[in-house]
Amino acid sequence: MIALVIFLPLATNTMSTIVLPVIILGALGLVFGLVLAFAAKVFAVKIDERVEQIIAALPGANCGACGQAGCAGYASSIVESDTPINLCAPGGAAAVEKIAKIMGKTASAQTKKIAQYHCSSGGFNNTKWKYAYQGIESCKSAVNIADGPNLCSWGCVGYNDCQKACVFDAISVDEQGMRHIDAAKCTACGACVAACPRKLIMLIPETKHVVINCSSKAKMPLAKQLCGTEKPCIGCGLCSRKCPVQAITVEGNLARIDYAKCIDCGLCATVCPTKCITDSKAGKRLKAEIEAEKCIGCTICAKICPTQAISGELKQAHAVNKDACIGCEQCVGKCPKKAINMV
Amino acid sequence: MGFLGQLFSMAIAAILIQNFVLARFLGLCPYLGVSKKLDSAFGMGMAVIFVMTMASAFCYIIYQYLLVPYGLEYLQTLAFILTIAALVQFVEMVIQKNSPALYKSLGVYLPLITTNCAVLGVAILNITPLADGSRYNFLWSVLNGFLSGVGFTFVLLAMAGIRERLELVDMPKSMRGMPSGLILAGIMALAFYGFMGMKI
Amino acid sequence: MKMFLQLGLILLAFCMVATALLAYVNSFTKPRIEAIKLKEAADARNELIPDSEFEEITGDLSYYIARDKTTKEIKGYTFTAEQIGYGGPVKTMAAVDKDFKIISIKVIQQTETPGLGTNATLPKFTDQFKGKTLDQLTVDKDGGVPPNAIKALTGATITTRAVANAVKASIDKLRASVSQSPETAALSDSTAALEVAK
Amino acid sequence: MSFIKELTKGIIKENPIFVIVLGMCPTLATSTSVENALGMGMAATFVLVCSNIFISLIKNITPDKIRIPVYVVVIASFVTIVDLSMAAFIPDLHKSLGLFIPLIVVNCIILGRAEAFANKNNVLNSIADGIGMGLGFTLALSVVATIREILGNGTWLNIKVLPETYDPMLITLLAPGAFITLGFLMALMNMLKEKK
Repeated sequence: MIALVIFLPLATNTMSTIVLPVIILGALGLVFGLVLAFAAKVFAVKIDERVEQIIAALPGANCGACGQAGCAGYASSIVESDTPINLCAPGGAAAVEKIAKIMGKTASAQTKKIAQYHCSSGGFNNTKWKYAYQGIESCKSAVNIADGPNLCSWGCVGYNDCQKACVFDAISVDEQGMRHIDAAKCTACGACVAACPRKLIMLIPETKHVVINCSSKAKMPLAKQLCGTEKPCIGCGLCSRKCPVQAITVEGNLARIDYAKCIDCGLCATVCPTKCITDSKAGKRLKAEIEAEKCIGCTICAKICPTQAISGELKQAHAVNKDACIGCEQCVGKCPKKAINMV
Repeated sequence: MGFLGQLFSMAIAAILIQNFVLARFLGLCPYLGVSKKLDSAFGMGMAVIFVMTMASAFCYIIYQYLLVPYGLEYLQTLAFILTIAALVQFVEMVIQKNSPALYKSLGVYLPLITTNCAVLGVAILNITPLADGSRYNFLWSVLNGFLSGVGFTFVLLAMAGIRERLELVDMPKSMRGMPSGLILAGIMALAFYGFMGMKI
Repeated sequence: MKMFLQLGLILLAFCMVATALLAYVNSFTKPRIEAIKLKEAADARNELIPDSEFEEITGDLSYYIARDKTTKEIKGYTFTAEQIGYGGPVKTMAAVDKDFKIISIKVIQQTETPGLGTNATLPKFTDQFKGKTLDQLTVDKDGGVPPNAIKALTGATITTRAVANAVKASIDKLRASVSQSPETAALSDSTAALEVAK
Repeated sequence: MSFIKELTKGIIKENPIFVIVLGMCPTLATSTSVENALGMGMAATFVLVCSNIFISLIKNITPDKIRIPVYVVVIASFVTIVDLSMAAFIPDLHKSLGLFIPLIVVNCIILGRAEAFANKNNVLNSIADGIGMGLGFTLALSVVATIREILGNGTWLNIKVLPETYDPMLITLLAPGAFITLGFLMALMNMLKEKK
């Protein structure tokens, strides 16, 4: 309308050439607007607000560099299917930061995770080879030839696809050809998890220090023959039986820890016959100490201690053998008198 | 030439000889962008076919019955792109509500299509006079839209199939991704030059 | 309901403002663009047959009769031929003499492949049309033998065909409409137009 | 401060062609000669700046549901106005550029920047972004065109630079050459970036 008022005096002689198109296109716009409004109302769908926040954080170029169809597609796949958040090339570090913040809001209840290898093999000296592979230097292609060049068809082939995938420079390779993850740099983006064709990398909560360093499903004698470091999981089930919280299950000759249940006591690592389970906190945990004056000698702690580190007669003050204590803190919670402290 | 014969010659022309991507230089952004994975490429292709067909129909009607009678051909770009944008948005909303499964596989590609020049290209092409001065009628416009979409999907899928393999190839780091994709596109375009000037 | 109206009206307002602006711009640019086009066409005609005055004949094929400025004698005819080439329509302006022999041609509008099809605008290509008769307007790739044919541009046979065949078809039409009214030249323009219209 | 930053980022750091990979269609179609590249670049820059200004002005009054239709209308209008006015007032320039102007409507950079930048920023920054992106686009286009024109035609800006004896590589002027040239240029950009 305003347009008409402004332009009418300017073009009185060409009135019809202006009014007509304005009416036609205006009507077109009105119809489209109404149809879209109608559609918006009738076909309204609730969208996870994080998706919209992420869309706003992305550059909106719809370039498809992330492999998804456009920014909206990427945003919803981040929220719904744990797609790595660092795939946006145009957005760069700034976008990653923003998305991390958005996703972090809801993830803050959970602890930070870091990537962990589930294989102890993989270096030049730590692998038993089946044949000499001379192809494209990529794990993805190496595993396709006769089930991989290493004897263990579950283990690391050592062509560092994970390192190539990591954009945060968190994975380094030492002179032995072994990969190490720098926990401080790891953002748990999952790029390496997706890159490993043998699925050896898993994201583990930062607060847990116990890892089963094997993914082999081979049976006992064979597993050890295949493994480059001779530290395979042989599926004996000892760890599973010892675990105070039943966090370990053995399936197909392979033990796996359910980190939701794991209390990070490190007991499994002490019993593993092949030393396949590593505990990076071993020896660094606090030891239990019983306050003699509070102890009533109920023996509950002695019964619960997985390593029989607590001794004492009934109704007598108990004592902890500090060498045997692994610091699992099992006794602490069970003591009715709260007489046990970790020091 | 009967209906089927005409249809066949149009199909060959739209898919091979005058392929939108490799011969007309249209729709390159999605062609290069959404060709990393075969399944995304398939979804994108289907969305493009759908929108191209719909856009051909709508734009033809608008051109023939709203613009031509009043001599407003100079507004064609404006009217067409408005129609396409509204259409895409509408379709997106409908699918999102009525078929979440379809939306998951198709819907995310739709906003990308608004900026796909191939859609506007086919709408304008449909109203451009042919060699003998005649124009497509409604039916042939829609068919042309559909077949051009098929042509787009065809090369998109071919490209995605090759690029998936290309990912595994050992090549200098700076060539990875877009550069190798572009060179691949060049080689494909070269191959499509073989169809040029073909007469049916 | 409020949202309905809001969306509809906002889009309506944008479309209206945009169209009004466009229509306004169009209303005063259109005559200028047309004038420029006419002038360009006139310039091109003068280039093909210099020192002439032109008279427009509309009909199945619109053409111009070129008369010598002083003697008023018919020097030839000019017309615009158009056919789809490789990248779109190729417009060629051609001038023929009284015997329908080509005086010269000029490709005035094309969107052909740079480096190949665009070579059709170069004199190297257009000069070979000079003096050709209707029968000689066959592209060598289609069976013609130079010098009695048009030598196709390297890598741009389709463009060559578009130019040659368009000119050929137009000369055919021109001959028909001129011979239909053999006295055209002598008659006044209104009668001529009438004749052609028939 | 931020004005300068927005202005310069489009030229190298966020170059629309080499980094964001947008607007491929006009890039490949009009980079056959430097003259065309400059023309397309300038026309696109003009429309980009105009639409950025306008969209950053109206960003608050456009409801989300009809955002894209409104933006394309704005862009298409500017393009048509530029086209018509150039044809009427500077016909000579229009003759050499006219062909590319309608192509700008479908240049994804314009809608891309409208959506990604002008939609979220104020007018001043949007102008800077428009100019920067436009210049980056023009620059990238000219680089591609320089290679293609020299190799494919032996000329640069219509000036003969290679001797007559050079047999032009026509392929670089055709579609495949466009893809391959751009591919190698992008690889070069990546290489330089890695070195840094």
